[in-house]
Amino acid sequence: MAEDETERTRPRLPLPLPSNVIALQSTDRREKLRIVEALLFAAAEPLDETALASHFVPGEDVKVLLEELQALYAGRGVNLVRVAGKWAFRTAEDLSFLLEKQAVEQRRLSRAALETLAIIAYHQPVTRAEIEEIRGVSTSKGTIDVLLETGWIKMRGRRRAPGRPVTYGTTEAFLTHFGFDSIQDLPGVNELKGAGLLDSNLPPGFSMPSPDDAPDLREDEDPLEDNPQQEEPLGDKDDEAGGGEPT
Amino acid sequence: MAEDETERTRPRLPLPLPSNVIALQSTDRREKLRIVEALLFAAAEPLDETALASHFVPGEDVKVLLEELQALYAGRGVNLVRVAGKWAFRTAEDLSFLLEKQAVEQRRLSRAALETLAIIAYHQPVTRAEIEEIRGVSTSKGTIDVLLETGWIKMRGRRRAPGRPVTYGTTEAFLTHFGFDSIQDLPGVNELKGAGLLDSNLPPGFSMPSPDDAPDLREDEDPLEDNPQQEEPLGDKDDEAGGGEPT
Amino acid sequence: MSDHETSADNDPAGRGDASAWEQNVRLDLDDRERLVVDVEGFEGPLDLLLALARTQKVDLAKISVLALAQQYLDFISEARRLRLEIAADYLVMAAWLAFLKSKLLLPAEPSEAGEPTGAELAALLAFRLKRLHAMREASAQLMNRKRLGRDVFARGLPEPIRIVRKSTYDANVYDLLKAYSQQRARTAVRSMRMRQRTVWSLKEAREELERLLGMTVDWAPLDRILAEFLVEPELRRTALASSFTATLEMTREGKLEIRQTKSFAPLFVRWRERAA
Repeated sequence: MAEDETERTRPRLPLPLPSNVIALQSTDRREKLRIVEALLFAAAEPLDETALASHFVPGEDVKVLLEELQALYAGRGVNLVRVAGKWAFRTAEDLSFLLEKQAVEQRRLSRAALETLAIIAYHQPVTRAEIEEIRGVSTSKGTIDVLLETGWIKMRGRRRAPGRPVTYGTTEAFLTHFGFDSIQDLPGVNELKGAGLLDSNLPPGFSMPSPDDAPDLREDEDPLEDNPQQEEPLGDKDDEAGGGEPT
Repeated sequence: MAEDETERTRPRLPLPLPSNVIALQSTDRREKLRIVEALLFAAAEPLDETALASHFVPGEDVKVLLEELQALYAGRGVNLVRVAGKWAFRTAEDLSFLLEKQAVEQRRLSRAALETLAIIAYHQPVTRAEIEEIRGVSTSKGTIDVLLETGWIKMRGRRRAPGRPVTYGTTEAFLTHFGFDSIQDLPGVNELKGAGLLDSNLPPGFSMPSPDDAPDLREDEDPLEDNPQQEEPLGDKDDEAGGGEPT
Repeated sequence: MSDHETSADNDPAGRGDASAWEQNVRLDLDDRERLVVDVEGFEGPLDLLLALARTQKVDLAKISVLALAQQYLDFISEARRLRLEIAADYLVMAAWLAFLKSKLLLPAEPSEAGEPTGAELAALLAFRLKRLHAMREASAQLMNRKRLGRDVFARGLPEPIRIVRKSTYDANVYDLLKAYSQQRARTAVRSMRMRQRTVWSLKEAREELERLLGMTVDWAPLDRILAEFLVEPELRRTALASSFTATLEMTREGKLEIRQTKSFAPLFVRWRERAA
């Protein structure tokens, strides 16, 4: 597995240089490489070839030196990379996790997010417009983003309807977090009344759906595109909100 | 000539490792070296072995990895060095001529300040009166302030003696700046000690103290007050200067 | 060696380089005027003594304290002759050296207990000079080190540790269900209001009565006529209330006749035009 990673992250060069290359270099060439190495290391910003060349006699092929140095550092913990036409040492991409420190913040879901989550749970698959219709207020993009971040909801597909809005549903993580064995364990009207959460004199005809999180797409759902990011539905709020207006 | 210099600056290891060592390493070992390399390269400050070890499973011999990496970089434009008991990459000493442009303008220290710095380094923990006794002249408050500003010295505590004078010592920044692994590496420290010249009091021939920058207070030191500013000892110059007069 | 020269430049006093420094002093001694002027440059009597000791051109370990004391005293008297101001501590040192000199020259008297002998005092002075000299050398060596940010360099572009903020969200079932219940109840109230449209308006009641009464010819109890609307309790009240009002209105218009045998007895209505 480690093998795979090293191979995968090895920079552009097709083949690693044989390890005895340095030994074969002339002392002079080695000195030049040392100089380029030290200059790039100490520089406070990426250096271009002109800046590096100023430390050598005119005509020195700095580019070749750079490429040799790059090859030397290929597959190492630090790589020599070109950024914006200049050269700099950078931590190897696959090791970037070393430079990250996780700061976990415990946050509470906003009221709007809780409501939206509950509606998605009971009414899934449900579009944003439908959520807004049920809630009676518009739902900000941020609210759904936060819910997606929790991992408790997911985009399921697209409703086969004008605008092809994304449908949302709950995930397995939702069940796990809230301790439900299945989505059918969400309490119904009578249980909510019994728990004192719903007023007992609700208007007649008040109904709650029986939730269903089966992953199969419904008849009126299409699959999400291969690349949902490109046609990110959350951005075009206006289009979707149109569908959610009271009719 | 360049060859000679490289040899001279090659770190402690008795023999350069054969150039095919990397090729023989297991992928696992190579990954470990990459990690140590990346961490040290990225760090703004020297890292100690504990900090590095925190990225490995317990029991990993980080010191061996460091020594291997040090050998790998010996003779290169960038070397792995030990400073202040920690590890850091530094440009090779012989390449300083290249990097003059990078050199940050450093405040010029007066002769009095330089002498005072040396006395603090070699005689620490040392009081201002003792510094004056060695120099045979009173030391202005400004001199010590300038040194405190460099970050190379600090107030350590108070001597358990009449007047409870502040004791001074060097900092980790001192070791880092002057490239010492520990305060015992001060040039000529053993000779000076042998000649009895590190004794701030007289006469020679008694047991000689060594410079000691260990933060733990000595037997004859008390901690500084919580707010040393309030009882700033540098103000009451007259009291202390008395100790510096020729006897 | 080149490093050495560089550092001498950096060291403003130039004391790091022993030979150059000595040269300076010798120059000073050759020209008394300049030496005296240069007294300003000395950092105290010990510094001056060390400078004078250098002129003996011997190892500090073998220095003649007696000769040094004499040199110092000569220097001070020369300065006085030139009416130069001399700081007090230089004079204190001169007095002490004069005392030392006499102690060294005179045969050792049986001294009081604990009082140091001339030789001991001389050794003390020699020690202090050596120690100061050693510290000067040390400071020069220190400044000649390969120093960070001057000779050797750390990574110019350190890569900082990124703090990856990861939020974990907390919500419990109770909060979730409460939020759902409350918002559903809230919107349910709204939809009940919409249902009020099915409440009979006066106009609707009239139309319904006209239709229903059209099918009867004789007196009929109002609640029987409306029977089909009175099953649903929700509708019963509004149907009765609106129909009653409509009945009164239509009676006033002369279209209907109403009859009631006693209070709270069933209300009978009939179509007036038919009766006529």
